[in-house]
Amino acid sequence: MADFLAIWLPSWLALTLAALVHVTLILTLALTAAAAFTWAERKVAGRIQDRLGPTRVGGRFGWLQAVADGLKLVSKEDIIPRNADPLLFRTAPYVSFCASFCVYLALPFANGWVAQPLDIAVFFVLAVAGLEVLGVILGGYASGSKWSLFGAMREAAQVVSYEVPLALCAVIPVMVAGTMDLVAIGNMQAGWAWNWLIFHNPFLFITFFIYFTCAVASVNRAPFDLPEAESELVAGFLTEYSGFRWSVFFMAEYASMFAVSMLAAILFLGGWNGPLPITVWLGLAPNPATGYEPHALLAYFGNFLGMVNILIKATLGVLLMMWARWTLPRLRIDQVMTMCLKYCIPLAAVMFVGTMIYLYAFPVGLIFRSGGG
Amino acid sequence: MINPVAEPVSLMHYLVVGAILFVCGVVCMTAKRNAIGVLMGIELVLNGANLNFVAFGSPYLQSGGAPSLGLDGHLMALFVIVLAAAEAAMALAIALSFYNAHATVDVDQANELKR
Amino acid sequence: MGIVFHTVLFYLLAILACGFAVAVVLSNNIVRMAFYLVACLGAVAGLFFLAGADFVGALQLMIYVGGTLVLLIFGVMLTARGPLANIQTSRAQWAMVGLIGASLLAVLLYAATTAGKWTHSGQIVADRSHVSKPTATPIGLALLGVRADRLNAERTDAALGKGMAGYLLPFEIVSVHLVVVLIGAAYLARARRRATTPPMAATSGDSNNLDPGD
Amino acid sequence: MDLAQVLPLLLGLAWLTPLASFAAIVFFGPRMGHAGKGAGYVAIGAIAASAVLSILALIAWLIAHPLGGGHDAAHPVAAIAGEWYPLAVAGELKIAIGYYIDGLTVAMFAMVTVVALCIHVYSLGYMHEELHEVTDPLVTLANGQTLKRRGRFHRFFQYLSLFCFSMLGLVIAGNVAMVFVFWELVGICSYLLIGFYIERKSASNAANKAFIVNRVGDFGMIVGLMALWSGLGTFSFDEIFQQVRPAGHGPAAHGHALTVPDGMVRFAAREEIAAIYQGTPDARQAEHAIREQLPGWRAEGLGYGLLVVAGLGIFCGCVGKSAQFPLHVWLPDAMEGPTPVSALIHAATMVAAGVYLVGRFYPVFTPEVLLVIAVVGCITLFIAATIALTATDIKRVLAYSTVSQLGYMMLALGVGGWVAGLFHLFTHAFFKALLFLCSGSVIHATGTNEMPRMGGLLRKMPWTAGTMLVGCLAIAGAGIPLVIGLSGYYSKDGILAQLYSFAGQNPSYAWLFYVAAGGAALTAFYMFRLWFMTFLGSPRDEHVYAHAHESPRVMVVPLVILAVFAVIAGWNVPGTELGLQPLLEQARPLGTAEGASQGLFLPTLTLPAEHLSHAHEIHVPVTLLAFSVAVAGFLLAAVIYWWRLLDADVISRMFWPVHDFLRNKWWFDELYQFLFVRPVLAGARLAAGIDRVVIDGLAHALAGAVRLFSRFDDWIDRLFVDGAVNATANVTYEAGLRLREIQTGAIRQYVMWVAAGTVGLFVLAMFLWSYTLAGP
Repeated sequence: MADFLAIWLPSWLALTLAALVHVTLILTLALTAAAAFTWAERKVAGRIQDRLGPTRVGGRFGWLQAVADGLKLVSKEDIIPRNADPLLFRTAPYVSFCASFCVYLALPFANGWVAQPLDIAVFFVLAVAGLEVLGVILGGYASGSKWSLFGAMREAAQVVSYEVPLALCAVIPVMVAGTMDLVAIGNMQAGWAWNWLIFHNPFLFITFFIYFTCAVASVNRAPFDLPEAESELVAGFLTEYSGFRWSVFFMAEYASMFAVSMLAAILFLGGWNGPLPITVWLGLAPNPATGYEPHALLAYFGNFLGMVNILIKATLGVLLMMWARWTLPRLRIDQVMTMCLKYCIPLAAVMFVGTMIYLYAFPVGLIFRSGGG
Repeated sequence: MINPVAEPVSLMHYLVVGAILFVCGVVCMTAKRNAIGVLMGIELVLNGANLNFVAFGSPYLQSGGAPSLGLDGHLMALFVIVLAAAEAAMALAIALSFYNAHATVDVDQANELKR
Repeated sequence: MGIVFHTVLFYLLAILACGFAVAVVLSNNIVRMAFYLVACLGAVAGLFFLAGADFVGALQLMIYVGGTLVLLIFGVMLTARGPLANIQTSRAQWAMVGLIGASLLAVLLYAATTAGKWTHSGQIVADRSHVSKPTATPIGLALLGVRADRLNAERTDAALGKGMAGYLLPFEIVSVHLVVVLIGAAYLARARRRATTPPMAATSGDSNNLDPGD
Repeated sequence: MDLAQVLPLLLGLAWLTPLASFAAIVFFGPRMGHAGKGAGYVAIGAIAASAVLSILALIAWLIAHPLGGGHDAAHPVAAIAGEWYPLAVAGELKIAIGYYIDGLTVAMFAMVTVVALCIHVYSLGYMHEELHEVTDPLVTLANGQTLKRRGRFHRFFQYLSLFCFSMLGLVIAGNVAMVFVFWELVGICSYLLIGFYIERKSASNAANKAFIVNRVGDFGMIVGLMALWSGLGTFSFDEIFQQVRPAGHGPAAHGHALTVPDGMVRFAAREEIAAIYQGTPDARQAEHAIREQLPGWRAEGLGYGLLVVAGLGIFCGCVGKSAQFPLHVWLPDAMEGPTPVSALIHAATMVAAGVYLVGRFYPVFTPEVLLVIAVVGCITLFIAATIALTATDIKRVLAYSTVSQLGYMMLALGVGGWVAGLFHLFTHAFFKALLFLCSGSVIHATGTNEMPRMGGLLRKMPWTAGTMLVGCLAIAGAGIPLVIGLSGYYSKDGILAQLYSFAGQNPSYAWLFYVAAGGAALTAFYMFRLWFMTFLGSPRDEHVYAHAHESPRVMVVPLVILAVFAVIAGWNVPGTELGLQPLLEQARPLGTAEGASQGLFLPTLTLPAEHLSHAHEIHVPVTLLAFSVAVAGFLLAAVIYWWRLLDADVISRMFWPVHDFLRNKWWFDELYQFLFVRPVLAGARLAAGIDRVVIDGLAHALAGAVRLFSRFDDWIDRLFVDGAVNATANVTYEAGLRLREIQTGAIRQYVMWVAAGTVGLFVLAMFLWSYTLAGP
């Protein structure tokens, strides 16, 4: 896009404009998603608890509930406790949000539709996603309340621990693909559903579930929401927050959920490729068998379909997390750590070795068409 | 008057930033009495050095014909980061241990062996 | 007249990095220091990206900012109680430190500004002709002992053995070192109570069993 | 099926199975069943498997080489020789685990394993008290109590297995080195088993005695081995026999006459050979000349002496192992071991190994050596038989009987009766094992070894008495003359016939025959004396009698089996020539069928061919004579001990010098004590005194001198060396104290100094650089 603009504009201006466009698009998406998920969460919770959930605001299904919530939060009084460290207390939510927002920089939405193509996209995503915890810790400390501090401590322990199995699980598809470039990984899974990496071998199939468990834990969702366990810590690190700052934390959480789900979709579930090669049939994607190259506009439309595809997959992931939240009871903190250290890490390591052996034994792959990059 | 933003950056720029970070780190190590503050100073020093490594290894800052460190710079920086992580874990453990024993983290109090 | 985007970004990040570094030095509150350090290191990671070292940059983010600093803050929060958070240094010491810091800075700046003289061409400037090359694969191969970046038409496999060895051994040493550190840190920072009382008593919460001398 | 492959396999397995059992019991013995009872079953299983394999091997051998064609000397049955595993090759010397299998080997395997199996089963009952804690009444501890110890059931069977392995290895060995190894191994087993009740002083003494006396014999054996090795350059039986009995050599019709090997001739003629080498420039020509000279030298008798030495040396070892005349003293004492051990090792197998080895080495022995063997055997048989007359310990009677019978075998071999000697070995193995086991049964029942305390046990122990009677009849050579008899009848007749034949050829050595015939009478006398004293008459000790009982079935069944063998071992299968004697005839070594030529040193000596003794005019009178002397001995025993027409005590008082002489075993022990033990002990004391006075004195004087010097040295050390060191240390310490002030322990200061130092260094470097290197 920057190159396209550079035809008319000086390069620095073109770059700046392109960056602004990307940022706007991503921000819009993230905020929209957060809003939509707040509503969805309420509806899902209601349905699971045999209630209706929001029904009034904005029609039959309470469509506008999220907007109403937002208005309420923005209009609330901004409170900073006396014991708080004002600077850190103010900064913390933005640190969190920044981190979870930056993840989208490297996440592709379709073939080539990515804000910043990175050779090490997987690595970058994992690194940046891990920064979200910093805001939580700072916020918890700066609140000057022991509930908050406890929450922050738990958050630190939990996230630092769960980053290990999460990264291990993410490395396994990377090993199969032979690249950390998410676009390349996504394109590799084009075609039928059995080209998806989750079906590449039995170890990867198990890995997906470990990944999802660890992802849930690393974004502090129930049943791993120890940092904000209301039955023990009032609201954990969020205790002293209210109004807009609280909503920023909230948006960061939803954005993170969506991001890890999207990463799961790309790494395991075929990314923007549907279960059937429909885009190839419709002539919207290049066909390697016939050497067909679609027109730019057709390819654009194909990419759009792909984006819809990946958003559906990511949304399904988030809904799954909601389902888990309203179904499973919360674990104790020692159970959480046991889960990580005694089950997830060894299992992930076994899957890693298993996949390695599998790749060594079947270099071409049994089901997967082209094993490795 | 040269417009600074119109010129491409050179190696010197990176080295200057590295130098500032390094000196900040040294000052931090020297001035802070808090053990963890000293630790942060060490991190700053390491980062200043790392910046130099990366700058020397950067393909963008290479002049015609001048050999750059290339990948070696990256790898050195990588090892520095990894070892810094190890060092931080160790130093923190020591600090915690010290805190448990003396109820303070003031490094000036850590002079028992002198007596 | 034009603006080099690269340069603009560089200045932005450089000012951030230096500013936060100075803030670390000047701040007295240990937690704020940690926060400034995070920002500073993040900016340095940005500088790494800018210099084409994206893998190192990501590593910086992941390990330094994500790991080490969380650890650091952990330590801060475990030890920061009341007066400990602000331990003051005397003015005389500050003066001494400032003097030495200034002279060191002068020396280093002198070295940095004369960096161009170190080479025969006399000038080291940015060369925009280079295209961004992926670095993750060469780094991985180098850690396994193969210097892919030095393989070219003239120096083929035969040269692999001499003079262009990779970093396999340092890599292994570092990994073993990490394990040792992990165990050592866990041992050093373990709870003291366990050393003198059986684990059951320590976790049962029955304080009568605990040795008051602990 | 190729016999040359099947037999090594079968016999090798039979040989190694007991080793496996031994290893298993060593490691798991105490945990096998209750108190190690399972160890017995393991050992029995192993030896039973061995027996089955050995009998299979015997059958295979008989199928391949049927008996009955008469002895065909023109087409002798070749032995199967080979190697399983070469252990080491050093130059010419090759040491290997090899085998040498002929009819004798196969028969020995079958005999040893069958007898051993019977004795194993018997031991299961005999040793049962070792299953629990044992109180040994014969051992008194320092605190006056009797010894209590844990049972050693498994250990007993472990040793038995090791012994079976060693004995079978000795039999199957393919070379002399291997024979020697297993020779020592059976010695070790014997030592271990004699000393089984190690806490008893007598048992440990007996074990030591057996071991040391055997060493004397083994010394001679090593001399013989060295002579053989230096002369022949090989240890393998096969190669030795080929060199000593080359085909087509000698005046005899079938060739294979005894020949002094080239190596021995060369050794004796080394001066002549050196002269030839000096006189002839070309080595090949010299060698050729030597080759031409060899027959001449041989005819001169060069090297014959070495052959005699070799033969005597080997026989020396056999004297020790088979308890022959000068070295016979250990065997009676060896009765300290458990009775099954006496039966297996000290009657049936190990002591017979000496005879076996003489038989195996028969082709190597010159007539002179054979005469020595005969004389030694004769002396032994007479001495032992006389001592047995007065012994009252039931086992000692049997032990002297064993020595005496071994003397018979040696005597037979010495006068050319190869088949007769070895035949007696086999029959003796069966009936002597039987006799020992019966005596064990009696001891088991009465708890005493002393015959004067027994008597009248026939009613209490009918099976034991019956089987023992069979054994006595067999050893006495009972039978219907010229018609049929027990096994001993055949073997002893063979020996006496050969002796008669020999005496006819060499009148000056006729006394050998008379002594042997007299020995037959003595044998009958002391055996029936034993039987009558034990089983007939009235009980002499009511207490013992009251407690006596028949042994359990597990002990009686082996007795019956062995009794059957004692009866039939001498018979051929009716209507055929399938029997032990034809088998041995077939196994006869090459070149020994024709009798021996005149020896070099004893030119008048003639060893008649053995088949001559089968002639009617020799056979019939000898048989009748043997029978009559045996009956005479029996009658005398019956008169004294059964019908009690004469009082034994009166007789012994009447001939008290003789009685005392025999009672004290010809004073042999005292003689050896005086001749060897005392001087050795005195020498040892003398050496100890010299050690104490002279050497220790020297050492003490030296030590004193060193101490003086070191005191001086110490003074120097203190004054100068320590002074210097202390001064250095003080200076260092002072310097350290000063320098310590710099080490404030404040890390921030250190950092500051490092930074300042860096700046200083940089400035210095810039200064130097700009004014020296980069200067104009």
